[in-house]
Amino acid sequence: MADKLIEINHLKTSFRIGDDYYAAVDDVSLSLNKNEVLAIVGESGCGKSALAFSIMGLHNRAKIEGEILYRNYNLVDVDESTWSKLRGKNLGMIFQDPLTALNPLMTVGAQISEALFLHNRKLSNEERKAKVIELIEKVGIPRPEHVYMQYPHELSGGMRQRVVIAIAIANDPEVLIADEPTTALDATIQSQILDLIRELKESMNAGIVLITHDLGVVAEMADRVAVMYAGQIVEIVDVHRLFENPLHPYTRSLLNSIPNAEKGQEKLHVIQGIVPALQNLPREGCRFKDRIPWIDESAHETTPELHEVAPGHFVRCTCYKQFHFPNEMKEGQAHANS
Amino acid sequence: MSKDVVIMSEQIEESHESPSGLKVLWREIIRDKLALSSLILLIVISIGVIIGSAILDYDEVTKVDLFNTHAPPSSENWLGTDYGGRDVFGQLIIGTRNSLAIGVLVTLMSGFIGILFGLIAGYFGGTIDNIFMRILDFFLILPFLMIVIIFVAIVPKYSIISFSLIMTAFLWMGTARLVRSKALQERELDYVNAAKTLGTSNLKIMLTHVLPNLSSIIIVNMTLSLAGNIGIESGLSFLGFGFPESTPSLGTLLSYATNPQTLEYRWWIWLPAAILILILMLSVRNVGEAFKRATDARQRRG
Amino acid sequence: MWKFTVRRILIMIPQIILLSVLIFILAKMMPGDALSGLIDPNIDPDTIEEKREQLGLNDPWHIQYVNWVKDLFQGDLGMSFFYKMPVTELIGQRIVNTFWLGLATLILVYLIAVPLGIISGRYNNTWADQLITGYTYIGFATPTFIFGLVMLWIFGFYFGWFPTGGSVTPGLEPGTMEYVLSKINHLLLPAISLALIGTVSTVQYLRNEIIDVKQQDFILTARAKGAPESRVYNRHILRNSLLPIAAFFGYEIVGLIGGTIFIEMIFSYPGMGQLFMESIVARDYSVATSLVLLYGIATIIGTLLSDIILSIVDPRIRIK
Amino acid sequence: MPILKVENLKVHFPIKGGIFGRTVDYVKAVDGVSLEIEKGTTYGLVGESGSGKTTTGRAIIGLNKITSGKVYFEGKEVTNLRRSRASFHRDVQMIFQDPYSSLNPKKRVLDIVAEPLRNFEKMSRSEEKKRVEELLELVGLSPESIVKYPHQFSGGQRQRIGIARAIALKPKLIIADEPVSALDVSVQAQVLNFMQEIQKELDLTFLFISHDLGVIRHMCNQIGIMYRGRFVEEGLTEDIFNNPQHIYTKRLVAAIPNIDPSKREESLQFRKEVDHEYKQSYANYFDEDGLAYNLQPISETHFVALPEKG
Repeated sequence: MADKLIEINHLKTSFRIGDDYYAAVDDVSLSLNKNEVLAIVGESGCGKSALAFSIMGLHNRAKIEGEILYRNYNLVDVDESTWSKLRGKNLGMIFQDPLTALNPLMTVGAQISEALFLHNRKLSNEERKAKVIELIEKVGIPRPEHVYMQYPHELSGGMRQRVVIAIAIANDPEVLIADEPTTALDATIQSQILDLIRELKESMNAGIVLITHDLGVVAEMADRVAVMYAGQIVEIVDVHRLFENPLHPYTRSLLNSIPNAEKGQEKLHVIQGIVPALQNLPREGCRFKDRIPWIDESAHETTPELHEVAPGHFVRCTCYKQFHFPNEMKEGQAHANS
Repeated sequence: MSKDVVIMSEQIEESHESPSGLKVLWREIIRDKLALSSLILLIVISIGVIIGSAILDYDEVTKVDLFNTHAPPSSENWLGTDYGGRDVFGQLIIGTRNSLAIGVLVTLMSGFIGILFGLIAGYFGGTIDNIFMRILDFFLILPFLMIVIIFVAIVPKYSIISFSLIMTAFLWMGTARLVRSKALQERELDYVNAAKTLGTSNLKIMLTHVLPNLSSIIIVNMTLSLAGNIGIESGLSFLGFGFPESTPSLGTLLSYATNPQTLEYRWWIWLPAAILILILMLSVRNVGEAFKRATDARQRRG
Repeated sequence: MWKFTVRRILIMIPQIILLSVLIFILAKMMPGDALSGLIDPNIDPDTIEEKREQLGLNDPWHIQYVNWVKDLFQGDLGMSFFYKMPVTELIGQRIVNTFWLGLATLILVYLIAVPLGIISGRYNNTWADQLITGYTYIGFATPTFIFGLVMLWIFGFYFGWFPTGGSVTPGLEPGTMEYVLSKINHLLLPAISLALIGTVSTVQYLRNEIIDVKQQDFILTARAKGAPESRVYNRHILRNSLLPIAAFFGYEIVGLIGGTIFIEMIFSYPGMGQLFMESIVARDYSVATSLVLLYGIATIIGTLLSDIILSIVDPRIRIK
Repeated sequence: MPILKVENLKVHFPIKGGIFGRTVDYVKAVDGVSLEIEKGTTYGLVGESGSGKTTTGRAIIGLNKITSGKVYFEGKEVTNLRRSRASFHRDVQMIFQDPYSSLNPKKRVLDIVAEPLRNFEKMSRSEEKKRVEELLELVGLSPESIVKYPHQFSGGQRQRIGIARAIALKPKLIIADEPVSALDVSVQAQVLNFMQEIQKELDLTFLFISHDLGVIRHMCNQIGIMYRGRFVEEGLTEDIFNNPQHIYTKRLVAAIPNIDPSKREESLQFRKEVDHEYKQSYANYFDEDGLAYNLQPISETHFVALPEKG
């Protein structure tokens, strides 16, 4: 398809722990379209950041299998020199923590300027500086000429994140990967940064992969959502349907866990337990099975797959059909020790 | 930290191992062949010199025999004799014991002062810390070697005790600085705050909460200082300002090498002592470095 | 930045005062005083007492201290009874030698540390790194004086490649080429011995610093910009890890101070360290205490230098 | 009588500076905060980083020195207590934000939970062990946990251990400082549920400190909103959410992401309006130093920081 920017097939990213490799991303297939915000949502340990880093080729000690198709490249095995042409030019990335993502010993201007310099040697120094100042202005930083000369530690967290964004969009990338871009920020700053990303998206014509744990951010930003659990995608669906008609038990539990106005101070209906650690991930059968033991064994598939239950709506494993929250489970006791 | 490392370290935390510092240290030693053999070597040498010096007749070894000076190695004197006709091998055994003993003694004493000083400064912070740090800074600018030498020179009734006290007085700063900076970090952690809100006294928090969490870095620091202190003692004895003349140490044997004749032609007097110091310091450091790796999860092997 | 510097210098002042007080007390505690050296058994004790009075040796200690400090400011460090000459002059003869030794060592330290540290940090866990780490391991465990002795034994006596004592071949005319070459020749072995051991902490520091910077998040940002590996290294990792090394300069001087005493003793190199040992042995305390004061001040200035350089290279300190 | 009453609390930290390192200024972390909490209710303290909400909580329990102002617990003054701190600490406890650093990694769960018991109750070892096991059961952990170390538990479980420690002495008031913000969303929900349960069971009063308005709305009866060390608005939960008056409160409320994707445009519009209003009428809400004015009542339960009229 023409408007598919990136197509990922059976991606498996494994890390070495002790003598064995453990897959943090396990058999993930998805695609990113032009002009779309694809949110990848899940809790810590689900593999969402490992997925983002695999797309950008930023893992240095991981074993990556499968395909990540972009234009006529398979990003899983392009060489370093091709990478340095693609990264920053075609693929941009926004990182989670603006306090550590910038070089403390370089001025803001020099750091943005470097991104331009690396992909366009034709610009003269003056032209490049003008462009940097334009970028600083574009990401909503006041007094760009002044900020150009400043060092990161002189800026607030929100401003630093804008600088990180300016670096990411410096060369108008086609694909922008935002790894928890607002997690480290205060609420009012978070909404400003999200609005900025949204604005930039309109003007840039890029596809955005938004990695987040926050369903509020998903609701505000995403077009399509992939929910990840234990290294796998358990549900992919467009954002409206996700909030209206979530199917996978994990998605449903996740949605229930956000306190909101309608629920008032009612008890939150969630499934107990956590995403298991990498070494302890169940590798066979439905990975969510252990957390919903009141659902009959036969409801699960032996090798769960993503089923297209409606156009564009995929759910892993058949257990969603029989799933219900336990009626009288005493919260806090049943599985706290699992 | 790169993402890979973050993911790895999370996994380490999930593993079911006791966080007891000593056990982790011990496991690292077992795993590290170099450190393990160093440790075994150290134990063998220590036991050897203790037994050896118990068997040797101290007076016999230090007895001046002017008819048998600078003798080359023979079956009688395995490593020959020095300028006073004293048996070098015997001096080597007793000297090693003395050097080791004073190294341990000075390390323990300066470690104790350093821990106390650092813990108080770091835990209370603020004005106390400020005053303590100024004192520490002052000690740090003193030219250590010269000051010690002057003290050794002017102390009346100079003895092993006064020697170790003088060394201790100018060697506690490293430990103090380390403990202080770690204690400053620890006291910001919420478990210390929690203990305070639970009504635990400051003294108890310092000793039962903060100190145990510093134990492994203290052990690392003290092991490495032990190696350093053995070197410092032998250096001072080499210059003639360490052990009193009558008490042989490894440095005393080395000091014979300041005589060019001895250095050039009678290697058996000084070279064994030099090698022994190297072996001792290397072994202690090997053990210390292995401890260090164990406390620094990033460097931990496997 | 200037504020930081001024503050740092102000902190120095009480340190120097305290140091001088300590040294004054030490000097007073030492057996004998300025007159001991001049004592002539024929002089009548009353005359000596008179002389003491005249020299202010019977004044209360604080007045003596103030006088001593006054003399210090006028460059008067007292008399050496052993050499029978002013201490200032005596030290003046030796300080040049120690200065050249220190400078040569410092240059060697950096010449060794920078490439080794970079190789070890950049290619860590390769055989080259293991070799270098092995060297630092041994270097840390080797006392300078033992290494110096062995170097002298092997290269001075056994091979005879280097002179085994002194700072210049006697009889050469100062200012001639031969004189300079002889000076360098005498300097080389002591400086190499001191540098090979002294450099290991810098090697290790640089290695750890590079490994540390390699794992920082902003390195990922640089890679994500599309910077090729070589640029990531040169522009980001190396720059960020070499700057603190530059600042180490002052501490490096401090670290060398102890080492020069041993090295000068072993190589019979006529510098201040050797002078110190000679004066202690000869109980010539006015020389010894003056040297301690000098070395103490050198230490203070060394750390000051480092702190200031650090504040210049690191914008986080520079811009407050 | 309110269980906790805070009057004009100020916590100032000195800033050292200048050439001599003297105190040149103060960070006014908390600058005139007053609040009252009724028994059995939950009072929410909200603000962004640097607002002084955490310092307020820490000052009340005695972890930060109070510069001026008074704190009353059950009518008795407890400001900067030193000698009689013991009895106060029996009744007031704290839950910390970071489940990792708030438990001493070198101690077993038994020693962690028993620490307050050892400080205040003379119990035999077996009584103590029994009590700890009961407490663990109460927070939903198995009694076998007592021999384990903190790192053997997940974040949510650790937070439960922290709660078990806090309720060991059956306190009356618990200061919860961002108790769920370090946790994943679903674990967060698990802990929130559990806190509501023990509140009912033990008739606890909470001072709940958080930056997350969603969580605050879910948990609290009454809310105080802080900005740069001062209250900008205080009221019942309904007052704050249905009728926010101060521009800063409005900004905070507008910043909560709307979880209905179809209302995206509306909420963006709302944010823009609020932002516009913020820029327009900034001077009506903040004084020359950018600080909030004193609180003025606009109803019996609802107070807003506005310039005094007249």
